[in-house]
Amino acid sequence: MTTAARKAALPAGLTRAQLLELYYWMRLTRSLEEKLVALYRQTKVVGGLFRSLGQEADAVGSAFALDRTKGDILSPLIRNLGSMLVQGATPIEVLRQYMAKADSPTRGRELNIHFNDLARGYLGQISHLGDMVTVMCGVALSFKIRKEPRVGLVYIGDGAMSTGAFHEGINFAAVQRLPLVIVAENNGYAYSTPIHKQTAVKFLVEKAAGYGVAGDQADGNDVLAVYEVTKRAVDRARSGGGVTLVELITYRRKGHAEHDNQGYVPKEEIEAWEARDPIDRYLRQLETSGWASRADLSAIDARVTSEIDAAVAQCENEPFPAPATALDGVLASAPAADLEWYRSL
Amino acid sequence: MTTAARKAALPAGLTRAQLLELYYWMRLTRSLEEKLVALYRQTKVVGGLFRSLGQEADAVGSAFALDRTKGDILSPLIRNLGSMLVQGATPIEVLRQYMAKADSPTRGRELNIHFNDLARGYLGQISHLGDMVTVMCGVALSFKIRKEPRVGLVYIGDGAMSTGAFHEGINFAAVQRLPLVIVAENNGYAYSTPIHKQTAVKFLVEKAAGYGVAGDQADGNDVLAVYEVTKRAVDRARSGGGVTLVELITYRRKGHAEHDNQGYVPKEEIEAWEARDPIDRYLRQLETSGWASRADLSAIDARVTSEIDAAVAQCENEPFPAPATALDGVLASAPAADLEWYRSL
Amino acid sequence: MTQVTYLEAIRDGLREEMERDDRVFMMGEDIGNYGGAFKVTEGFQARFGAERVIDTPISEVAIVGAAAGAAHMGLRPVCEMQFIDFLSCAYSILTNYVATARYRADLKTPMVVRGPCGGYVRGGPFHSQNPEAAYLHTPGLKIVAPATARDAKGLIKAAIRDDDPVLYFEHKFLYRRIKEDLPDGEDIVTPIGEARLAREGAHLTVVTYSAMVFKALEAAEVLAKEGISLEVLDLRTLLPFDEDAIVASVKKTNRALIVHEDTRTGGIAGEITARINERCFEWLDAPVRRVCAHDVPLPYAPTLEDFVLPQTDDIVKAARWMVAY
Amino acid sequence: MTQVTYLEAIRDGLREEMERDDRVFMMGEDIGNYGGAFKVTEGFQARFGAERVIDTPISEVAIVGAAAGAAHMGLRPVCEMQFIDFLSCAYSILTNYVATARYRADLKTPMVVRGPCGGYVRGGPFHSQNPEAAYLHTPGLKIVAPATARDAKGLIKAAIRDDDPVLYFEHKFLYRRIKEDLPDGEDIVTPIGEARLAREGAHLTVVTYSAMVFKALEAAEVLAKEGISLEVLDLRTLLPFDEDAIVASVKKTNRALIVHEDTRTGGIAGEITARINERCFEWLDAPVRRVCAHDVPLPYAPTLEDFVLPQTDDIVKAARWMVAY
Ligand SMILES: Cc1ncc(C[n+]2csc(CCOP(=O)(O)OP(=O)(O)O)c2C)c(N)n1
Ligand SMILES: Cc1ncc(C[n+]2csc(CCOP(=O)(O)OP(=O)(O)O)c2C)c(N)n1
Ligand SMILES: [Mg+2]
Ligand SMILES: [Mg+2]
Repeated sequence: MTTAARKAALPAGLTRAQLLELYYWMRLTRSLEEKLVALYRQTKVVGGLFRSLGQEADAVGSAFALDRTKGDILSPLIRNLGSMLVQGATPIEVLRQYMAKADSPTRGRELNIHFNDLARGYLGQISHLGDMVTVMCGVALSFKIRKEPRVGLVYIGDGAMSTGAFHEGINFAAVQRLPLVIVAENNGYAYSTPIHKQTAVKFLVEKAAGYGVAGDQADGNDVLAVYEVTKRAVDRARSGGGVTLVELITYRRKGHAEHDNQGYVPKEEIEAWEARDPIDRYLRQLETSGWASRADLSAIDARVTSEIDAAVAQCENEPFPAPATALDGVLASAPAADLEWYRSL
Repeated sequence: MTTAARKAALPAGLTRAQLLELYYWMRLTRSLEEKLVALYRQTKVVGGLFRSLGQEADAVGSAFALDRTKGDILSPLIRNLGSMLVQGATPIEVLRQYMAKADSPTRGRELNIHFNDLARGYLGQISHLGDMVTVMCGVALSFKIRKEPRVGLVYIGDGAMSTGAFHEGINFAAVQRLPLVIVAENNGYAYSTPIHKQTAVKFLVEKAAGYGVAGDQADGNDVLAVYEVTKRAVDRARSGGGVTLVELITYRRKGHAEHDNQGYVPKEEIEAWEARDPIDRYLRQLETSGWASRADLSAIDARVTSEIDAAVAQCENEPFPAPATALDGVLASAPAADLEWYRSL
Repeated sequence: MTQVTYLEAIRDGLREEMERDDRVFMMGEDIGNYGGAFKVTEGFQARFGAERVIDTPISEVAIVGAAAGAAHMGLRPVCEMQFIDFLSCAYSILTNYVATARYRADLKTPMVVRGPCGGYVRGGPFHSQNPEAAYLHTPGLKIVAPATARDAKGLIKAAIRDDDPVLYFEHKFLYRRIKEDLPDGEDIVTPIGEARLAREGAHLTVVTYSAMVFKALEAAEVLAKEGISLEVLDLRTLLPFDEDAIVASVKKTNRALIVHEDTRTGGIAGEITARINERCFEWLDAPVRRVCAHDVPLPYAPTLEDFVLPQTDDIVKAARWMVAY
Repeated sequence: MTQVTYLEAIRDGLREEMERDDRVFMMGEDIGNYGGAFKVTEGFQARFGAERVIDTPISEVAIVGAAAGAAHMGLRPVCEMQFIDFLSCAYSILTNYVATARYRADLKTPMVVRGPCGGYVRGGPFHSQNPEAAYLHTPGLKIVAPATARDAKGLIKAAIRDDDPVLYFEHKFLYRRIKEDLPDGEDIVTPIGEARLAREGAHLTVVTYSAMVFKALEAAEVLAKEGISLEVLDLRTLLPFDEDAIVASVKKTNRALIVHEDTRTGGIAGEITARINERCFEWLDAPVRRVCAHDVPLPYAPTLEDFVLPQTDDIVKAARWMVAY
């Protein structure tokens, strides 16, 4: 035990192991993305690369509020890698996806974290923003119809809230009183567009009332606050209280994707948010509250590094998918599409 | 002057002539629709027939708040016949539309009140609900870009507010601070669907805050209240104050269309609203306040009847459009589409 | 045997599947208490409860999206579009999310989207559409369009049992005009992907579907008196359509006329022509031709609508020309 | 003469029209300060102001709808879709409202919707689409798809000046890969509706457009060495396409191969085949054939994408087969 002479009481109803787990998931998220940056620079990532730097608490803390033993399901966005890891996606799966490997969860068909495992509890997004809110309505509707005590959670960005699909989805969920939590990530930007060009309200949570759903808000860079606010919403959903729109205030510290140099953002703004880095902050909190020792945390860091290194080593030289596998599985019932006539010439 | 010994002060900044005009438009709306019902029963109306019975104050009072000398433009819905009449659409145009006459404003191409005259100030709807909110954003945007002191007004039903298009439109208008008034008509139903199956809020005006726009509400069966609430919104828009969502509480006393027998509505509900009939009520108000005499009103009734009768007489036996006119004007630049090859055989 | 209309056949098919499989449920605007704009689901909410017959807000994207999510979880949703013209509102989620779900992510998405299509009822440009061409182009979807009461029933049942997303286009002109005797108690299931030979003939193959089947049969009657024998193929499934049946027929008659109610340019007839041309080139004694709607939005006035849409006489004329070629 | 890329040509065309006509303005996501995801409108907001270069919320329906409304009022909006794949979100308002506005209501709706289409860039299923087939079917729209820098400029200028709504599909693979010398100061306007003879030849007509033009030209080079002479027709406009140019070429070469990057079933090749068959039946010495993408959503992995999309070698093989037929 380090400097903190006395341990503060454990927060948010979490055990010490869970507190360390939160740290682990955030660290894993960040380190995995950093590794992906390195691979991207080596042109080993096939497409674009998207970062959640500074938003790890938001993704991890909210996902952690779900109950994996009950079969809760979430639908992540591009900056919610952390939430998928919490639900059981593994680093090697993510690496394989980005590198378009034959053995990636989508067999090289879809990119980055667009992949699913309903058994583990995540339903990957498609690019078209907003749609997943409606799809998660259906997932939550199945819980309601079958009277299962399960909860759905879907993320939505400040930008994506401008889509018609978001509106139709949240309204549908509200009317049906579905067990759904909608996590609105206010990270200041949608690509280059600042939030005031996206909506005329200051806070996204102001939209809750117009749908007749509960609204709540938290500091998205405080993983325990994120956990608590989401947990309240999850509990409400599970107990039949319907939808909650949870706003998490955070900040996108990198560009929209790696290619975006963020020229449209004042340097000081980024620096100010760097000072509020969710991992640094949680690390200090753990130490000063006496919930974890430096050694505990270093052990986690080491574990993360070795897990990622092992995953990279394992998959780096794996092959791309065999070309003709591209034809399988468009329909359940039909055989694979025929080769075009000229291919056989 | 009848029983009202003393005249009440004229309301809402309106002149006596304007008060009578409001009565005229409401009466014209109702009588024209009643005539259409008769024609419908004689199978002279080609397609369906939609009534605004009980909602005449809503359509007329709101449209009357626009300034026709300034070039304000509104976009009506199916129950806003009154608003189009106020803007200058004529009974014969409406009759021709319903009867699909060659000389109808759309030359028999579109039905009922789906027609336009931007010069007079109305842009007809298409069937797809919600879309007109976005189109009216563009109209209002043109006012803003050209710095014209003009205002746009668009109607939206309690049902249509569930569409993605509504959301994208109102949000776009809010962010751009467009000179746009959005009139939400809460008439209790969307086809057979009661409002509580459409939204989890009690009042539509509750949605304003979530878009960061002004919200206001009035009794939609009180034409003066409708006028005043809309006028405030129009003035706000014209003076650069941006969007207002105005909710008018009213009631659809007929089925969705003539074929709908309203089996899903308790009789007492309809009766209760019958007692609040906007025309009867306004008529009483005019008389008891001494703003109009029974004779004034009877004269208006007579004028309405004769105008409608004349219009019917004039257009009833007009021809349908000539078949081959169906080919003109799909594109501006292209000639009329060719006849199909087999037609010339 | 019971005489049923096309509409009743759809209703019976839906009801039987709801009874057979409790994973089947419905969503749509006004489908509950009201029974739908055309009363297809009349009585369903009373019979199956409000959780299996769900009245939705006016939100086509949410209806389709929620159906997909529920389908992933093992349910079998059937969505009603009040008019198929409003399916366009869900175009993006249908083509991007639903159609690709299996391919990109191994997600099971058994769901049906059905609704009234078609003209000849003075519905104007937004209550008369035939949207098949917009979806024909989407790998991962199936499309069916029944013409007969038997197939209306058989295809809705097949669509619900199918493991892929199926668009089911029911023609509103046929709803109450087509009546057929159907055997009681038979589990009528029309295989998706198989055309039906609606009339055997020798001189010309007419490839068609939905309401146009009856116009083609009328034309065949007229032409029979002139000694011209039409073979009428009712596709029933538009995606994937029964190429083999078309090819077999065209190789027999050596002539093909494609008839659809949809507009010409970009309609499904183009694709069918291409397939015939690819596989029957040596057999063709005349160019493949089309009878379709003119390339305009469908106008409202009877004179205009009748002019724009294909009529029996158009088929007769076209067929005479082709046989004389 | 200045050497410009395809992307710069678009930018120059846009800029020139903005300068020429103050009714022209732009809306789109991130097109202002950022200059658009591909930087097509870089510098425009600084040059023309935030009222003529409007950053919008992520609302494709609102963008298209607002453009229509502004166009009715006499402005000339140009909308950018960040990727053309998101045009699908506006499918309903485009096909139902915009395309029909003139026909049903005499409304002038001069507007352009442009955005990056196409694959070969490892963009996966939602950043690589070729959506032309979905709109080909819509009377009232025009569609253009330039292949060269000259036409990229000439068609954006023509599209902006056109009195009808025009969809302008720019191929992202070509953005920085195609460079051309364009004369300074010339007002380059490519007429909408006219194809371009990209290469004259005798044995086979290849009808194509956009990025596939270059693959066809590569194939023509390969085949020239074998004594096979391809005529390559670059459609440039897809709706209404230049049927006369196709017919003239096919009547000369007696063979037609249609090449497009879009998937096969329901693609524009079907329509072109039908037109050729209708007008050149007697001239054809071989069936019209197609080289297109396989009927699957476009996958991400290089091996898969390369397999699914048409390659030069596919055209070479197909052409050999056709000429030998
Ligand atoms: C319907 C749609 N339009 C446009 C895009 C292109 N696009 C991808 S991400 C993005 C910005 C998203 O911003 P936000 O929702 O705030 O999420 P963040 O990136 O900040 O996490 C845009 C415009 C899209 N994916 N979908
Ligand atoms: C996008 C869309 N979906 C469905 C319909 C079919 N429809 C026409 S009117 C209507 C009900 C509209 O209700 P509301 O908006 O409350 O207007 P009201 O009829 O009460 O005036 C429906 C569902 C439509 N026109 N557009
Ligand atoms: Mg954001
Ligand atoms: Mg209503």
